[in-house]
Amino acid sequence: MNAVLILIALVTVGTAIAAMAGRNLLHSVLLLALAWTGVAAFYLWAGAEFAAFAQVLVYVGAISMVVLFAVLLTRRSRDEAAPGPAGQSRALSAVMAAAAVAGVLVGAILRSPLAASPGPAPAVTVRQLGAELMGPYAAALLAVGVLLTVALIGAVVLAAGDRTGQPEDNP
Amino acid sequence: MSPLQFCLIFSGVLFSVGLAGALARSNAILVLLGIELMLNAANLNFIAFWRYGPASAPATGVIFVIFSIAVTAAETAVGLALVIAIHRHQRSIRLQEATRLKG
Amino acid sequence: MSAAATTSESFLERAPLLLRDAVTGFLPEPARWLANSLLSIVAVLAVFGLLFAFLTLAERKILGRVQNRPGPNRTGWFGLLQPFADGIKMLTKEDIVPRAADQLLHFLAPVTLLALSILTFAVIPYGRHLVPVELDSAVLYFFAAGAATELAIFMAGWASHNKYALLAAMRALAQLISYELPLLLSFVPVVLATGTLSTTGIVAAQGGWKWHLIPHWIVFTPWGAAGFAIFMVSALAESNRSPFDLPEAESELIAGHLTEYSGFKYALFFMAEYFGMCALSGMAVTLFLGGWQAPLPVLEFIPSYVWFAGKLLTLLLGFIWIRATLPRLRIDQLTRLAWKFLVPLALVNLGTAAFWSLTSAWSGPLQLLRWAVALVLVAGPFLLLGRGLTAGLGPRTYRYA
Amino acid sequence: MLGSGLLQGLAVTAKNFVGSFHDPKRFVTTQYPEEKTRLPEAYRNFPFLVSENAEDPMGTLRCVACQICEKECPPQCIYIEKSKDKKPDASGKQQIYPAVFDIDTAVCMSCQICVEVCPFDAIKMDQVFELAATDRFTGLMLDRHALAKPNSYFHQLHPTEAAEVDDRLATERKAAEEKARAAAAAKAAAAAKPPAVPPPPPAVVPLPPPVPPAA
Amino acid sequence: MIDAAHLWLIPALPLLAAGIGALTPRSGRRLASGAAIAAMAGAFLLSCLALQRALADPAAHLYANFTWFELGDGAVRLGWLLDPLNAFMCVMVTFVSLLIFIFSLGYMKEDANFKQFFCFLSLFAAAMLGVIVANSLLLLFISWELVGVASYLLIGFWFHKPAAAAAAKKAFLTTRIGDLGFLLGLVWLYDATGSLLLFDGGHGVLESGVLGDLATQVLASGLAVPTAISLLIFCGAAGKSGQFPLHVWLPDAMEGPTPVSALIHAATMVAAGVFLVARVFPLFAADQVLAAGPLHALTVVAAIGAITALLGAVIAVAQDDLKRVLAFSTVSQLGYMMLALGVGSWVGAIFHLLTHAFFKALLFLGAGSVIHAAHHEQDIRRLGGLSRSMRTTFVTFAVGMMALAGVPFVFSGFWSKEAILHAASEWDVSHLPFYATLIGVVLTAFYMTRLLCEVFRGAPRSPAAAHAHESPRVMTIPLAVLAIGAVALGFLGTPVWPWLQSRLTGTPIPARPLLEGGGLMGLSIVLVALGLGAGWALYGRRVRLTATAPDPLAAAAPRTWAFLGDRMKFDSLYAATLVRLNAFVAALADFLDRRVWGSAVGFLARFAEFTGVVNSEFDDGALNGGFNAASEDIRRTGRAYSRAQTGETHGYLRTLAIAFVALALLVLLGGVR
Repeated sequence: MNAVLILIALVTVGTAIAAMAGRNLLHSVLLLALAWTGVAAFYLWAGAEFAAFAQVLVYVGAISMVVLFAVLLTRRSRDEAAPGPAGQSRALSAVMAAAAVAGVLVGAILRSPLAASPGPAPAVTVRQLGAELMGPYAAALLAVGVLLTVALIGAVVLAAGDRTGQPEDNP
Repeated sequence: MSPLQFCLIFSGVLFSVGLAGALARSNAILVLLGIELMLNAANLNFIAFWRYGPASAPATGVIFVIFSIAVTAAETAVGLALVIAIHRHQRSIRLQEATRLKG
Repeated sequence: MSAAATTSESFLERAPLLLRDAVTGFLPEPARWLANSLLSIVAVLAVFGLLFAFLTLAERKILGRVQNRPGPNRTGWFGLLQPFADGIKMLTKEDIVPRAADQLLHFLAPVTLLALSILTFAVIPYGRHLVPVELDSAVLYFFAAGAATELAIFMAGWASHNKYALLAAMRALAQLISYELPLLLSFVPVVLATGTLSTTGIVAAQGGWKWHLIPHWIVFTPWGAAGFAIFMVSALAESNRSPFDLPEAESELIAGHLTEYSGFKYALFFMAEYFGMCALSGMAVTLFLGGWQAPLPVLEFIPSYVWFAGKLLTLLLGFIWIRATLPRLRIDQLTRLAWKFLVPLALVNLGTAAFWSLTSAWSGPLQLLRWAVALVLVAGPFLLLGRGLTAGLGPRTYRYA
Repeated sequence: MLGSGLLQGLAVTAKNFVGSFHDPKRFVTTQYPEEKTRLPEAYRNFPFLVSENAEDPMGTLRCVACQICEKECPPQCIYIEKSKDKKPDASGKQQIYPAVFDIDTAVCMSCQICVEVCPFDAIKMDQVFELAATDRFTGLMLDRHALAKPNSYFHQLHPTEAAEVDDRLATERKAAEEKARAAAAAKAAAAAKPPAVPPPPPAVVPLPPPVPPAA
Repeated sequence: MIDAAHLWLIPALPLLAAGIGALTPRSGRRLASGAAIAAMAGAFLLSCLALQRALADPAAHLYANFTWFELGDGAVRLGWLLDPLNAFMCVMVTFVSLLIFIFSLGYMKEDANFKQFFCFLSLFAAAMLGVIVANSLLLLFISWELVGVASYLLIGFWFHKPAAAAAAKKAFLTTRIGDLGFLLGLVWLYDATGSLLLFDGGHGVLESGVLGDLATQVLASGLAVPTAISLLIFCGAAGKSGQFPLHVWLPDAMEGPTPVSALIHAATMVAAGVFLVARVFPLFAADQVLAAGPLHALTVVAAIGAITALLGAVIAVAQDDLKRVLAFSTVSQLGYMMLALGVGSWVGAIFHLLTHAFFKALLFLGAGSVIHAAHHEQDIRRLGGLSRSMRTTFVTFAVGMMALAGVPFVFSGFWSKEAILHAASEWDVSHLPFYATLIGVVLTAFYMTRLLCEVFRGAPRSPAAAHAHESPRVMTIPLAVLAIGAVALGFLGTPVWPWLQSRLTGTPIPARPLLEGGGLMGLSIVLVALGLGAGWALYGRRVRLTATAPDPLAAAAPRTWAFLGDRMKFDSLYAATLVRLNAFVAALADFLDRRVWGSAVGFLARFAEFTGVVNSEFDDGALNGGFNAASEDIRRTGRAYSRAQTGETHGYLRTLAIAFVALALLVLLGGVR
């Protein structure tokens, strides 16, 4: 066991809890970006360099941006006042459900004979990854590409809504 | 406790935190973020097993994580677009109020 | 700064390593690694700190000359001490935090921004033996760190609790997300051609000369030139430089996300912007201009880091030159340029690069054909897309004037 | 073609950059504290008092302390105390003179009304702008010693206007002399007295040829 | 010589043309139409070569399979199949399509979206040919869905007309219901056999080994697995072929341009269902070995076919729209084919399919010619007298009509229908379908006579009809060619010389003397004559009178007709005849009439018109009413379920979490593995 790993885990879980419990939506998003970075740090620690950078690039660079954008666009919501009793009871039940899930998971993990295989992390170069992606996983890669395209178009259509405003001002 | 178990517990706790967030918060964006957190926890498992698990193809875990990240990106994009659409229709993104498919 | 220098190289080439060893050589092995790393950090910060200082001066001088005035010339000889005077001024100014601001984020924003932009310096190979950190996926690291800077700008805009700042933050987000895409797409062909994501590997792949005359730099291929152009345009936008400096469009948004910043925090923003510019230019040099490689074999006696510095400075001067020339774009023109022009162009360029690498075995007259096809593939989409971009744009006619 | 405009623009700026080094005509800046550009003739900011003679400014002020300007001044930045005695003016005539003539430039709004109402051409607009002072109460309050500037200085600032003024004054003076001479002649003829002493020569340099007054 | 491995060229050519059509600008009319016609001609030639190859060895199934992609350990394989059935279908589809394409040159000349039309037509033809040449049910299904898409585009081609857009939607959705069954059937079939290839060297689903295994599997309910799969697949076929109760989309689909109606709703697409059942006929017949089974798939097919045949014919009697009459007649004829399949004579079904394709395409194109000439006037009451102004159209239309009616000996329809009657009469399960076909024969002859008389005889009854003139050569030549086909095709499969039958089955079929089944054939001839005579008697004379009748009749609903007392006497005359003719249907209609309209309409004397009208009301009211009742039940059930469905995401998520915990605890503590 590694002090670094424990530190990463603590920071990640801590920021995640703070993000989920925070009152300020924007702080939550930023804290969550930090949690995502923590996950990336874990990847880095485990030796999955490429995955770590991809995680930062996608989550911190793109997803948090989009989320922030959504936060700004929906800023003028008439809500998020003080949580009423319904909200509190829901929060309580949520925490209980999550605790139950956590308990089950931890129990299952601790009961399972999971001996870590000793030895160093499997070394994987970017070149290897590329070969794998273009070889055995080519179909999946294509599918993901199609999925992303479709999602992009769908998101644009959804977010654009029915545009009845004035036509775009041409330069 | 072996390192693998520690990693898995880490991931399990992270998952539960995400779940708690998704269940407790009423803001649709935060619910979405909770779900993101849960997905991240799942990705963590991929890497943990890749690192410590029985030896398999050398790059499998990483590749799964990459695919998972890509799919998550798509999911977030669509999810947030939905949130914006709901906001446009209802002037609110409280999830309790979005109980109808029609806007 | 890891690779051991062979003694066959010139003294100047080895000078940084010798210097390092002179400083840290007496330490035991583990501590030495740490000391070496710290030394790299110190060196990078010192060099780029000074570069930043004199770059601001150079920018002001050049802008002045372009506008037929001398620029700062009072402080020190030719105004050389001006940056330090500015620094002292910034440090001594009052640090104002608006009462309604998000205090924590207001403080964190410039710090984060600067930290992230400094992070990007870690993987650029400044010379033959001068790479602070060698990573297998260094290019990815670079852009991951660069992508996070957007977050800091947003933090600044939000934390200020000022409508101009917030508008600027949203603009910045839209702009940075838009230009992230062509930026990433434009270097993918390079990765395709060199087969590596490591910066040292990319530079090494560009070594050598054809006929002892033309270097194997990527910019000297049709797709490389196009990719370089796309990269530079996107880099301008990513570093919020004119003509893409909408987030701080002073004519509309006062100073954008910097409106509520003063004193030292403002200086940090300023510094981060220049650091970002330097880092992106350094990456452009690495990816397209052959890194620290000398342009001609006979010029190899000049040490590699000098070449790198020369190329870097050239690009930076180009940045300044462009700032002196072009007016600011409007936000819709900005996004249109990204999505309707640069992104498709970058995608087509990827195809061109694929064609190029598939036909690398062609020789003789086929070589001519290869060039012709590649040039058409580069120029054709450029002209076609450009026509779409400029459609309906002409000299404005006034009806009532 | 797309981009040709950008290249043209870059060429223009490059030309300017290079040109600013070797073509002094392009280079429009003056190094201010050392060099000063000549201000345009029409420029004016604060009033000053015209004296005929640079050697004895207090003795040759045109101002006769009539206090019209003080009364007309909209922000009331002029303060005048009439002298109790009379002193000969530039033409030797006995006149009342301003014992105190203060203008508070912190208050003055540069409206030039004082100049327009002055029947004696005694107050004119100055071009000084380096008025920075460390004390705003005394530093910006100009007394008559600070305000008095010789007519030659006025000529430097506004040559056209100064020439007109001198012309006019000379004509008036000549008319007055002739009138005086005629009166003297009449008196002489009547009283057969010796004629009066001739008037002293004007203190100013010979006048430039009269310029037709601007419409 | 063309082989199975080259068969992909046949659908590829029209697909290429569609691609060219899609990429040409709107002004590229010549390019798009030229490419489409050239591609179709090429496909036709290839089909002829394929037919030649197939006939060289009629009993063989030539196929070429290939791997599409690998998924884990398994691979998804597709393939092409060449046998006489495919080859005949290919030739028919390409030939009819070619003629329809040429006809469209004239018909769609003035349309702004001319090139799109040809693009869609080519796409449709490509998909249809894909259905035919596929050796994999998966590939067949893909093409099948493409056919659906193309037909959606074509029916809704004049999408600016709300009716057309609605019809396209209706067609798409209705067939989709059937396709769902089809898909389920495929999934089940794949689960049961591990393959979707039709022929695969002993592993294909149509080969005896696999079918034998399949037939031994019986569900708990006593239903055999092949029966269930077949019925699910039949859902798809019924949807595409407009079988009861999914026939509702077909008449509405007439909102599309007439060449589309001819191509899709007469010759090809609706035949796809029949083709599908014929293609997988061994699968449908697999449960026949299980004598004890509660239900045989083919019995259902026969029953549905019989109902459809009768229903279509009855409704067609009362229609006033030129194309709608033909549409219901198509429904009826498809019912015949299904019936033939159900009674085991898939050869007869295919024979009728081929002849029907020719004469129904002929009829539709003839109708198109009329409509084109009469400025898009489709109401037969407002037409009339066109036999003089449109000579060629009249003659060819008459040929088609007689072929459809089954006029003996000369026309193809007679021979193919006779084959079906023969098969139905010999079916040992029940004789009801046979009777249904007999009634259908009379009705078919009757309404076709009515149609012909109304449209072509007498004097023009509207300015549009009066100014009609013969269509251009580009439209009449396809008519003539099809007319020749409508006559000649019948002789390929007469009982005396059953060439087609023996080629299709691959085994020589002994010729029967013409008079062997003399009784049946005589009955058929008598019935046709009866129908023709009745039609002539009613409409041959009506012509003159309707010429003087005021045209508002056309727009009037049946209820208003009741108040037109001056026409009572004439109408009651033929109404009485018609009632006697359709005694059974009339009784049913009378009952429905009382229920629906009440006594005010009950005293109407014009029962014949009325019968037809109520029949169509029956279609709308009774059937749809039944559906409504069923859907009300479903809705009630759904409402009960929907109590749990609050729409609150949190609730769902929480339930999910709790369920997960419960399941995990079950696994952990209970030791369930």
